[in-house]
Amino acid sequence: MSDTLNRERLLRAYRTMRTIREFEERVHTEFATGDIPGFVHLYAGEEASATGVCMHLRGDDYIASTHRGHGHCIAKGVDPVGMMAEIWGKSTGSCKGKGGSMHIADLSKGMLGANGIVGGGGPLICGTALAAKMKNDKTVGVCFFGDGASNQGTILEAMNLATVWSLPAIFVAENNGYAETTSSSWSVACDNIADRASAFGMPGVIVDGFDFFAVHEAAGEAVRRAREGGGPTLIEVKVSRYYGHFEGDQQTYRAAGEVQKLRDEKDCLLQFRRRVTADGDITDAELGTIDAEVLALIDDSVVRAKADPKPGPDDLLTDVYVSY
Amino acid sequence: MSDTLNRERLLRAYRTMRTIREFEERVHTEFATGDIPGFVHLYAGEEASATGVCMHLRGDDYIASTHRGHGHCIAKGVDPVGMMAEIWGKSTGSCKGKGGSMHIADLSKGMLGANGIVGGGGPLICGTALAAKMKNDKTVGVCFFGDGASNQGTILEAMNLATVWSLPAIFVAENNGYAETTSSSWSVACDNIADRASAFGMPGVIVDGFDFFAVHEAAGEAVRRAREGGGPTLIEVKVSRYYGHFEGDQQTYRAAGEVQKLRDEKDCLLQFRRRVTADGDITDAELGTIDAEVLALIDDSVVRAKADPKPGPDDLLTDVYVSY
Amino acid sequence: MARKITYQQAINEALDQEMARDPSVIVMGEDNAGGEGSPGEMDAWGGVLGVTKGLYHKHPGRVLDTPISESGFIGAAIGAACNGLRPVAELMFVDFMGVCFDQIFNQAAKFKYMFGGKAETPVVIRTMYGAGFRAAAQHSQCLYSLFTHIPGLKVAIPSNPYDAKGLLIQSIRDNDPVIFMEHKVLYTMEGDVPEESYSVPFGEAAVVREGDDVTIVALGRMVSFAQDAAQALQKNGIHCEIIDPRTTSPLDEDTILESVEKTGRLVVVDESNPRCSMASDIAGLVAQKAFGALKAPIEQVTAPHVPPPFSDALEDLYIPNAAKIESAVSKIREYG
Amino acid sequence: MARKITYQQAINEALDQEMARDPSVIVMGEDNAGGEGSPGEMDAWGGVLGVTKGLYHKHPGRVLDTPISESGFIGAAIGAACNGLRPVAELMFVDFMGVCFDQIFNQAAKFKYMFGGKAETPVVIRTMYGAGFRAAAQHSQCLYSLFTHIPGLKVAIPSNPYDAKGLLIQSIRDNDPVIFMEHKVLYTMEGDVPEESYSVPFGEAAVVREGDDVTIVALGRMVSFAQDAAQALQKNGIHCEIIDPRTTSPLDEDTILESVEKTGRLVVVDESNPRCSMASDIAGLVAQKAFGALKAPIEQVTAPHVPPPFSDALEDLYIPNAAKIESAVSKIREYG
Ligand SMILES: Cc1ncc(C[n+]2csc(CCOP(=O)(O)OP(=O)(O)O)c2C)c(N)n1
Ligand SMILES: Cc1ncc(C[n+]2csc(CCOP(=O)(O)OP(=O)(O)O)c2C)c(N)n1
Ligand SMILES: [Mg+2]
Ligand SMILES: [Mg+2]
Repeated sequence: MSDTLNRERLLRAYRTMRTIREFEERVHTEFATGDIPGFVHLYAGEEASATGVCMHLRGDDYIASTHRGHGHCIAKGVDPVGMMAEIWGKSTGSCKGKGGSMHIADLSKGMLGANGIVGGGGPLICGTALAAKMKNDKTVGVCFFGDGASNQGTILEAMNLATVWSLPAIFVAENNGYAETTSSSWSVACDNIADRASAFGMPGVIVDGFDFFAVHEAAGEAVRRAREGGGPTLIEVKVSRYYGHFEGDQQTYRAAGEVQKLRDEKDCLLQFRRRVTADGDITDAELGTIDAEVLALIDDSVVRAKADPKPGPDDLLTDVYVSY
Repeated sequence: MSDTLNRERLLRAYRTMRTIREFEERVHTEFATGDIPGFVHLYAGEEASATGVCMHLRGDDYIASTHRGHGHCIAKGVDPVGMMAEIWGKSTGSCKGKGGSMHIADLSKGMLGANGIVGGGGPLICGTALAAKMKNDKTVGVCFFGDGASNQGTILEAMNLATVWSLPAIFVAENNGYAETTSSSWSVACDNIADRASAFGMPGVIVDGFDFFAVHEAAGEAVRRAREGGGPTLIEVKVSRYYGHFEGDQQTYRAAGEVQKLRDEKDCLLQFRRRVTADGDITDAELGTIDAEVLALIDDSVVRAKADPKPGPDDLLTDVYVSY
Repeated sequence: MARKITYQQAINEALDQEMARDPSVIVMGEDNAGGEGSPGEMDAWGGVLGVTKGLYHKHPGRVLDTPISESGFIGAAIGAACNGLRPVAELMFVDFMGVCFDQIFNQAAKFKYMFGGKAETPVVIRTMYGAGFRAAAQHSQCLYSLFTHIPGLKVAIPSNPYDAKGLLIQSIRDNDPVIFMEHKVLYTMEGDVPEESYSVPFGEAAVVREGDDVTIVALGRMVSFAQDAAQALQKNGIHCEIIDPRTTSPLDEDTILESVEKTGRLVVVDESNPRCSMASDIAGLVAQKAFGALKAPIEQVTAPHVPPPFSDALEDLYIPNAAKIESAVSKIREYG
Repeated sequence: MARKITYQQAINEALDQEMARDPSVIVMGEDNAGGEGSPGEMDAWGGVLGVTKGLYHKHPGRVLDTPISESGFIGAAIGAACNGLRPVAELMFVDFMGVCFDQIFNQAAKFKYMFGGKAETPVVIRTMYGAGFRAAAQHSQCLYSLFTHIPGLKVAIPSNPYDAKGLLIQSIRDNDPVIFMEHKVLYTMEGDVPEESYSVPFGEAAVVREGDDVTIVALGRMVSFAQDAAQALQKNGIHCEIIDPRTTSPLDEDTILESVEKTGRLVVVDESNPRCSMASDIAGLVAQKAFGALKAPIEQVTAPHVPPPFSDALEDLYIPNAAKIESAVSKIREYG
């Protein structure tokens, strides 16, 4: 698990971020056609966060995610084809169509689920980390949560517990400025979410969430410390979402041009491309190839998702219990 | 509401602390006879905290208390005679015998209840403080809670909310070193509970809870700020309890001689007496008179509590709803 | 004067009128105005589905956004109710009750009793429930049986715009804590609603349809399904009486029992999961208190004992519907 | 070999034996050892009433104290169950479920379904319930109906030491999340308990007493009250059959229904508050599925719809007792 960013790893990072972006942009378009049911929260804009963190993770490390979970899933290795089918409610979906966008999970990939409950993942990741510690398997747990969730008791309790039990856990606060319509500058009573780290006896770091390299570096240190038994870290990723809270949101609470400015000036994919091609190690053409491959993958996932069968009546009553 | 400690106020402070002490020592003795039902948590040792804080409060200021609530009740002006009857489960009790030790309340005195749920009072006091703010009546709300409760999500959420809404609320963390058997040095992931204040955007203060004057001063400043619209404060009171977690606790988790040493060297009543008599303003005899009066009051409360009638069958079904 | 407005508009109007009438009424919840601290518009949402939209500007300072900390702000609403306000707090989806239930069931519900009668807690907790939005297991539950189980709480479940307005006004004026359940699928339902203020009393069921053959007790969204079923059954000469309890706590036992005394047959329709549900509660009531009149087994039409599924294909099977009600009625109609 | 030990000892022994058998079993809760970080003895308490006492030293590193943050550590137990452990987490009193219910009912209970079957969450949540300790409204509730309502949870309610051990062992070996309800008054109850390990299967009721006249279904502590009542009624020539469901989810419907088919009469005894309770659940079941056999109304003997009172004078009236069961039985015995 070297975290040196060699060519291969840089290309992988780009592919992951591009896959998330393409996935989300495509869900956005498809949602507008009325074809996708339920509540859908898009991660576009925040790709560097999930990617920069999950690049450090092994398959058997766990992450707990949020209602805005597509990016975390993809970064942790969940199959986008199954995800797309899940979002369409098809039996071929990651969860056989029973979970939907807010509950995509794949425990075989260490992905403990998107979560419809804000803050729900904090305690859970303490649990996977506790198990890791007791099994001494050197795995870690990462809890992604939002600025809104940072005010939820479950997250705060989990941070205390992680330190008290000295768990290999990393808390990644994705501060995208809003919880639904509410500004984090209003709802979070201190200046930075990272300032809460000291209240729970752990290091706190702030990183620019548009900068993959910054996230990657901070996460690398936190993951290393956790693996070595050094306990938890809180990382605040300052970032933004490009779409509404959920699809359908008119976003009148945002400033005019806010998102466009970020897209133009800070976008994580643009920044990444500029930097790696400037370094000369990677060419625009290579990235273009990845773009095309990703596009094909997502196209395919949508075609399949549309064509795949829905679950049948028998599926309604199964999967509640192992035995009953 | 001057908070200058003139003679009259000093005598009042002493009477309050002495009343709490006498009340608790007496409950301890009576419990041992097997006469008192249920779970009883004594406040002896911590008198300076409730007293030092509540001296600043008006009748219409609210406090929210804990399972260890007798001291807060007495300091806020609840009648010890009704309290004793309540602890005995009598119909003359503060709550007609329906609540017991863990639920003594008197809203007419601004006492919103002892609470059987650790951390339960945090949100509630945000509420009374919100009402105060909306009515602009210049009252404040004080939430007493323990070191154990300082790890409970409800308390942490309440502190954030109090700052976000800029409420006239004071959070008094009574750190008596233990939550049941568990050391606060273990369960609280940072050095001092007061260190959590900055995580929730409020000032944090640490005071010696055996020193009435220290508590009084810190609380005075916090209450003044809250009344003036300056928002919440977190005060950590470092203190100890003289008895077990509840009556019956063998306390093998404590160090040998731990309590005796505190009683001998730090006791709030002894310190107070030494200081005010040394200043020459108040005589030992005056304090002795108060001691005797308090003793008589508590004696009387026990005699009455024993003699008073229990609630009758008709009382079982009343007081659930205002109307149903 | 009655006009047709939606269930959602009826709720907004009830809040608006009560806020105008009584300055102690305040509204709070996540994004209940929306936009707090943000650079754009205030009142940006008026709640996640716009139910409280407009109140922020009409009642300055009395619609509060909150951080995401349900224990914190629901508890604050309860504390404020103890100190002279009449807060209406929104728990966005009832599915979130698990992060704040203590404040509701151990604090608000029990104050009066634990304190020997010397407390009043006039708080209203508005919350959205129910399936049909493809919102999956954590955003589609009913859960009113959990609140109904708790002494000290009242629970209102309006099935139409008229009741939504009247029950909410009653909830706000009521001096006990009330859980006010809003079915998200009903928000767009239209119905006659008087403009003037009125209240629907608690513990008085509505007899939605009269009939002699079978009693159907249905809750919330299930009432309209029961009506569809009754309509269809009418064609087969089966006359259903439909009772909408409107509040489950208090429950109007008399109206239910009288109806069963007449029909001798009962179907209870409850969108909840079946175990320890309102369906079983009402079945148990009737099996105890109207047994002598019963001519057939009491049928319960509920969701199955599974979490709400996401896929529309499954969710449509999960939710009770008119066809299932019809077949339950037919079954006991033919019994014995 | 059976010896007499207490319900409390039986629970301790079940934990001990399962920890010895399976290294993935861990125990956690507030003061479950006791003394963490404190200057005195470790294992100072073994839980608030000493139920887990001794396990700390027998199973080093596998009995964890926790901060007071039930969402945090109950959720952690659930997360750990997803990552290969079999945690037994203690929620000290079930009354505290309101600060951590979300982790139980929206997370543990729903993972398997929401994730399309691809998750297992073998967690046990042990918790104390019930009145009788003069512990008042926030420390005396039953609340198992709330868990029974939730699909995805299993709920075990042992009424005696034998079942306490066997059901707890089954709970730990079970691959679904289990709520294990321990009645605090029963801790001192003695009974025959084999030393060797055994499990009591879920969903199999015990027929505690056979009789032809009236079926009594009783839960937890109520089973022994039912036995007292049956004893007394026997003298009047009334022969009661007593059924102890042992688990409410899954519920052994067949044993209950078969008994009622035989007796035609049912009393359900449940210490809970009455609304949407197990009493109503079982009454509703029988009114639907054994209606044809019923000769009399189904009586429910429960606590009243009020919070548990503190004073012994009131609490003794609050709790169902043998006399109330007797009179319910007599009433329906004489019916019709
Ligand atoms: C316990 C709970 N409360 C409220 C909600 C409704 N809700 C869903 S997402 C959301 C905002 C979350 O904000 P944040 O944590 O900043 O994450 P973001 O949406 O910005 O990614 C809210 C209030 C919920 N799902 N769960
Ligand atoms: C939510 C909840 N969890 C656990 C308990 C059990 N309990 C009662 S008091 C207590 C310890 C509280 O410790 P602390 O907050 O330090 O207060 P202290 O007893 O020291 O005054 C515990 C764990 C409870 N009553 N409520
Ligand atoms: Mg956010
Ligand atoms: Mg303490």
